[in-house]
Amino acid sequence: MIEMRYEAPRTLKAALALLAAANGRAKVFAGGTDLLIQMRSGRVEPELLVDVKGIPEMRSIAEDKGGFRFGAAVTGMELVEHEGLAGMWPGVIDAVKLIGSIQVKGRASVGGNVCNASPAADSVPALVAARAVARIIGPNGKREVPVEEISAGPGRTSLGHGEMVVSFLLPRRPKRSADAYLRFTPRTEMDIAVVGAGVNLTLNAKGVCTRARVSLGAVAERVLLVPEAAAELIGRRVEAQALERLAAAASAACRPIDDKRGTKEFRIKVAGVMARRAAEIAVKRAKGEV
Amino acid sequence: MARISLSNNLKPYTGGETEIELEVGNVRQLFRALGERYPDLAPQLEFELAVAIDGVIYQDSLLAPIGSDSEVLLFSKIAGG
Amino acid sequence: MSTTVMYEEKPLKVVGTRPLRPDGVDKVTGRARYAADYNLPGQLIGKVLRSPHAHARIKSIDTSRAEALPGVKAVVTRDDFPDMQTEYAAAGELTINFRDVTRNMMAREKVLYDGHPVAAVAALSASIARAALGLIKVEYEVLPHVIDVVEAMKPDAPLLHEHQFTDGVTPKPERPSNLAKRMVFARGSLDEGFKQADLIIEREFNTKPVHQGYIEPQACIATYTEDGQAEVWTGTQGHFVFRAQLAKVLEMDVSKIRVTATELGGGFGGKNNIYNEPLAIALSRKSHRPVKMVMTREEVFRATGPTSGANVKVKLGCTRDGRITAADAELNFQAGAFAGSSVAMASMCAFTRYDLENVRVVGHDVTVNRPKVAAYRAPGAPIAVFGVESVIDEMAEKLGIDPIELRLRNAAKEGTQTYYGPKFGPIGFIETLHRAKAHPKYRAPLGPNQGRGIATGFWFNIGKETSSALHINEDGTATLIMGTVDVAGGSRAAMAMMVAEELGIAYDKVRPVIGDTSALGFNFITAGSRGTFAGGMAAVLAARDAIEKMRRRVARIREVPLEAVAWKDGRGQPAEGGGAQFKPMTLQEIARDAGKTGGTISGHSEINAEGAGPGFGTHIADVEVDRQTGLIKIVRYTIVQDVGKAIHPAYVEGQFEGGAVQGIGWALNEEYVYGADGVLQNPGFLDYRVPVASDVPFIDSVIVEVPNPNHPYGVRGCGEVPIIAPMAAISNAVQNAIGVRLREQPMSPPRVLKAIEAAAGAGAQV
Amino acid sequence: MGKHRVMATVNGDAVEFLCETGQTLLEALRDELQLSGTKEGCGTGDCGACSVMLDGRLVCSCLVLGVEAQGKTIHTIEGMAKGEQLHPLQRKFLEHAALQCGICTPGMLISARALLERNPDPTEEQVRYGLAGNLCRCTGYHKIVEAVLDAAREMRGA
Repeated sequence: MIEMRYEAPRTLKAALALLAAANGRAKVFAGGTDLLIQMRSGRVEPELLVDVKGIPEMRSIAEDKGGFRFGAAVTGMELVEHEGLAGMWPGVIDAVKLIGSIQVKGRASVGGNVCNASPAADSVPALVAARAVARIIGPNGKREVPVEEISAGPGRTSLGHGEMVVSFLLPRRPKRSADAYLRFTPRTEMDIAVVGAGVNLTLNAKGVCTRARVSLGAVAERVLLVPEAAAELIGRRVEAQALERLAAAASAACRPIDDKRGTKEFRIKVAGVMARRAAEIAVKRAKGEV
Repeated sequence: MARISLSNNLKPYTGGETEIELEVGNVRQLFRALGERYPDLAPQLEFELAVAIDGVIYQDSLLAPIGSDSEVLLFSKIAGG
Repeated sequence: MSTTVMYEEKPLKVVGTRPLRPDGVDKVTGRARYAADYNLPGQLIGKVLRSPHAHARIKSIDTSRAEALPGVKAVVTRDDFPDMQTEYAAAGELTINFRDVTRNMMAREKVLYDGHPVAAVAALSASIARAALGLIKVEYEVLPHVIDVVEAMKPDAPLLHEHQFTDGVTPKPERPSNLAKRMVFARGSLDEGFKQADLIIEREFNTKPVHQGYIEPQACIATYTEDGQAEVWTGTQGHFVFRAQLAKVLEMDVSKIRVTATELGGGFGGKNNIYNEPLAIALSRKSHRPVKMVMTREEVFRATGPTSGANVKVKLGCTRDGRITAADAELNFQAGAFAGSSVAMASMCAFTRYDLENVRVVGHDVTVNRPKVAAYRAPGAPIAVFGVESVIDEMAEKLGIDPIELRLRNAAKEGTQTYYGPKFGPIGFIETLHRAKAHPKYRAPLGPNQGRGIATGFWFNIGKETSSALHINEDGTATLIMGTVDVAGGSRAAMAMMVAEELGIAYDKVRPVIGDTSALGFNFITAGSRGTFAGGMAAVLAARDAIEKMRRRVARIREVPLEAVAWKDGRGQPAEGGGAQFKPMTLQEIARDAGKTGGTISGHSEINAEGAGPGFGTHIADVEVDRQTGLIKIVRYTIVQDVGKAIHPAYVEGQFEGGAVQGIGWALNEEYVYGADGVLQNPGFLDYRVPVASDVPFIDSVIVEVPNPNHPYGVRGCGEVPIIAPMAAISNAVQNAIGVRLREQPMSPPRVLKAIEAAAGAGAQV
Repeated sequence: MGKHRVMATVNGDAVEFLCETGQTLLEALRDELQLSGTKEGCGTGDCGACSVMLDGRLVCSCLVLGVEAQGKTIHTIEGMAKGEQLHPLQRKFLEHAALQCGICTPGMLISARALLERNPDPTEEQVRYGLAGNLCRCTGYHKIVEAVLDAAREMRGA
């Protein structure tokens, strides 16, 4: 048996050095709510755990360019409790609230949720709809990547060897903008999304939608950004007809599988329902009605 | 002679008989007599069958007395989780 | 001696009140000791290697590399256990066959399900034991498998047991099959009954296996010493039955095995069977050290429990005015890898709530490549009742009769002849129906997409072997030694309350303790809702035995005839008309001097309790259905149940509430999901969805008390009935809400949405 | 490399234990510190039986490594009562019959206390969602929710 090592670096530089030296046999360890389960079941057997929770850049939430930047290892509960973030990006917070129980959110990070690359990860559709950008560092320096480009399929990311996500930027937004995330699960809590939908939109003074992004989770091998669905909202009032078309476009974009959590047909249908309901919430928020 | 009824589900083990008369003094004697008469039923008697003697149910009472004019019913034992 | 003790109505001081449970403080402070909390000096950790295949022949097992791993102290396989011949014994729900028990705890010729144990290792640490499992080489010849009960009954289905010939059919079959047993329960003439019917409805239902879902995984610790003695601490519903089974499969004397039932973290029927215990003893015997084994949650799902999945066909006929004239059902139950499901009991209670002339129930017990089923709270009844109560609801709807009224027109009562055997004594079914009908929740207004459903349940309840001892301590307190495990419901409190009532002392002066197997004579498992009924009867008789001894002592001390001494209010005092006057002696006084007046006083009882009282319940479920996603929300839930007598009403309510929510989970989302490879896909609490707190509403409980004449306080037993009706009540409520009948369990959103669309497509009113 | 030596504060006491990297905080509490009041129901964070407070945060101790406890403050069920004085939640759980088998009870109490610290006056729905990470198979949650609401009332002095 090879003994697993544990390191808790205090700086990004030290963390990168550890990752580089481990030659791909290290795992970045933040909340651990997925990683520990994978280790327990023997699905992953890292030789080194690099605990990044002691690195300040990865644990802070701060205003940045009129938006918010938060560290990849910030816990779900810290995000949920941050008033500024919840005020500006309520849909992202909707999604973070759904990452497991309060206990799990006490540990789980958005960085982990994104890098675990599950198509059903709750925070990802909301981040994608929000145009969130991940800051990645690695042996070759720093790069900024839209969140939708991180997953490369179930359990796989586009990160290179020795790279890791440091933080996410949620950009500043125009007036009358709001987002929402909804998911469908059989239970009210403690469940994995059978379908998730994120909607982020901006209305003009007349209530016409000027900008929109729609994303879907758990309906393909990774989270989908669905511009066809957003197109049904842009230039229109977000009312019955537009919502119907949004729902149809969302359903049409799905390419799900049958699995233990849901059938193909069910996911396709409910994706439309969730997208429509999320859009309704986003509109109410944008109008300041909730 | 006590009148013995066997519930319908026991038919496959008794060649279809469900009503007989036997001279027995208690449940153990009843089981012995039934086991001799119906060899296919024998393996079930002690563990799978309950008796009702004059309306009182006994699940595990080999010594419960059976009177000469008793009405006795045999049926499947019950339990639970 | 079989025992019944008649009910007497009398003024009560303790029974019927709500004192705190004696195990409570330990449980809220973390002190309570469950099996996994026990440790012994020098202990090893045991782990089990399990089959990755649903069905395979074991060609060879090579443990040499595992044995060579440093830190590994013992490895056991099938070769370490004697083979057993067919021999039956009673164990909880079902009769078990030791030939199967020994094969289920450790595979012999074949593995029969994903998770079937193949070898076990004891090592210095869990991580070494796990590593050793990976070094055991098992060569399998993978065989075709069968998971579904209907598939398994087909003549060309993959065969699990080459020596299994269907029991209960004539002539005896010539070929082996997966149909282990066929049974027919019948009364009257179905042909006649259907001839009299104005309305006949025939429907088919399918259910998936569900797990008992106790939160504490199975755990045990065992030590075997060089003189051939074994001691075991384990989480069990019946330590005496475990001892008996261990003695059999290990070919040991019963006297050489001592089993302690630790605090139990839930069972619900699932902890009636030995799994790791014989392996732990065998590993200890081989390693000469204590061995502790704790299952993972994944092991619990793959290899213990669950209950049967089933295919159920129901056909009912009734007259225009709602009188049922004929009732026919076929129940096809998965037994799992070995014969012996709860289909017999399900057959016997399918229609038993009703007074029927013409009935037939055909039951089939079918082996499939899944874990051997275990009892689960009223084993089998919820499955049969789902079908029957759905069809009765459909009848009420078609006839335009109120669903409770229809049931009242057919309800069983005292004197009703059951189709499985006896006539009913005094029962409270009709009372539950009346109380439900009068309940405000039966008339509460319903919103859009909301509906209300009714269903009823019946369970036999049982008595059986029970022993108890009551020690009168020198300070006038009493210690009650019980042999029936308190499976969580609070039976320790209930026993102490009955004993306090008998002795005439305060509840907190009686300390109830579960004795180990050396402390008492044999006790059957706590199952069949027998804990408070049979355990209570034994405790009361032990108290009466102690009282009798105290009366004798008073008579000798006061030098009066025994008849002159009466026991009242905790003291021996002059009997009315007893002819002698003397200074009464309190229990404390008797106890203080007992040593010097003839020795300490203890009461005993060793009985086989007969006379269990059947229990009936009526449930009202209100649901709301999201038509676009198929999600069912439980809005309100009410249980009305006859318990005979609630010794501790709060703990009776606890049984109602817990049973109802288990039933709600069963109805809505719980199921075993297998892949095409026969491997279980959801062996964890994330994807096996038991209800969480936010999934359910408060449960309204109405306790009905129609005393059981065969218990000193009128107890019937109450734990199992509450789980029977929810599936049917919820399905009936969905029909009432949106006009769609669900006949597949679980009623999970994908199934519900599909049913809604199918109904819309068929032009039904949606 | 051998085992990690970890120093932490548990229920107010400075403690020290050794653990392998792969060992969880739950295993460290139960096997190294003999604090077996914290229970394992699933090992995957899905049942909440192992709930503890870690530096003021409610967590599943089965999803925390023992080595991470270095320098941290942990509160478990064993520290909930103050001497003879049960915490109001513990008392209300007893009075309301809010426990049966008791295996979920320690985690449930830890979660309930965390809930009331965040929200001293929760609605029924907030209690239900606040405890959704803690499975109970015996009680149907009815009496647990009642007990938490009643304890909240008492703790507010209402």
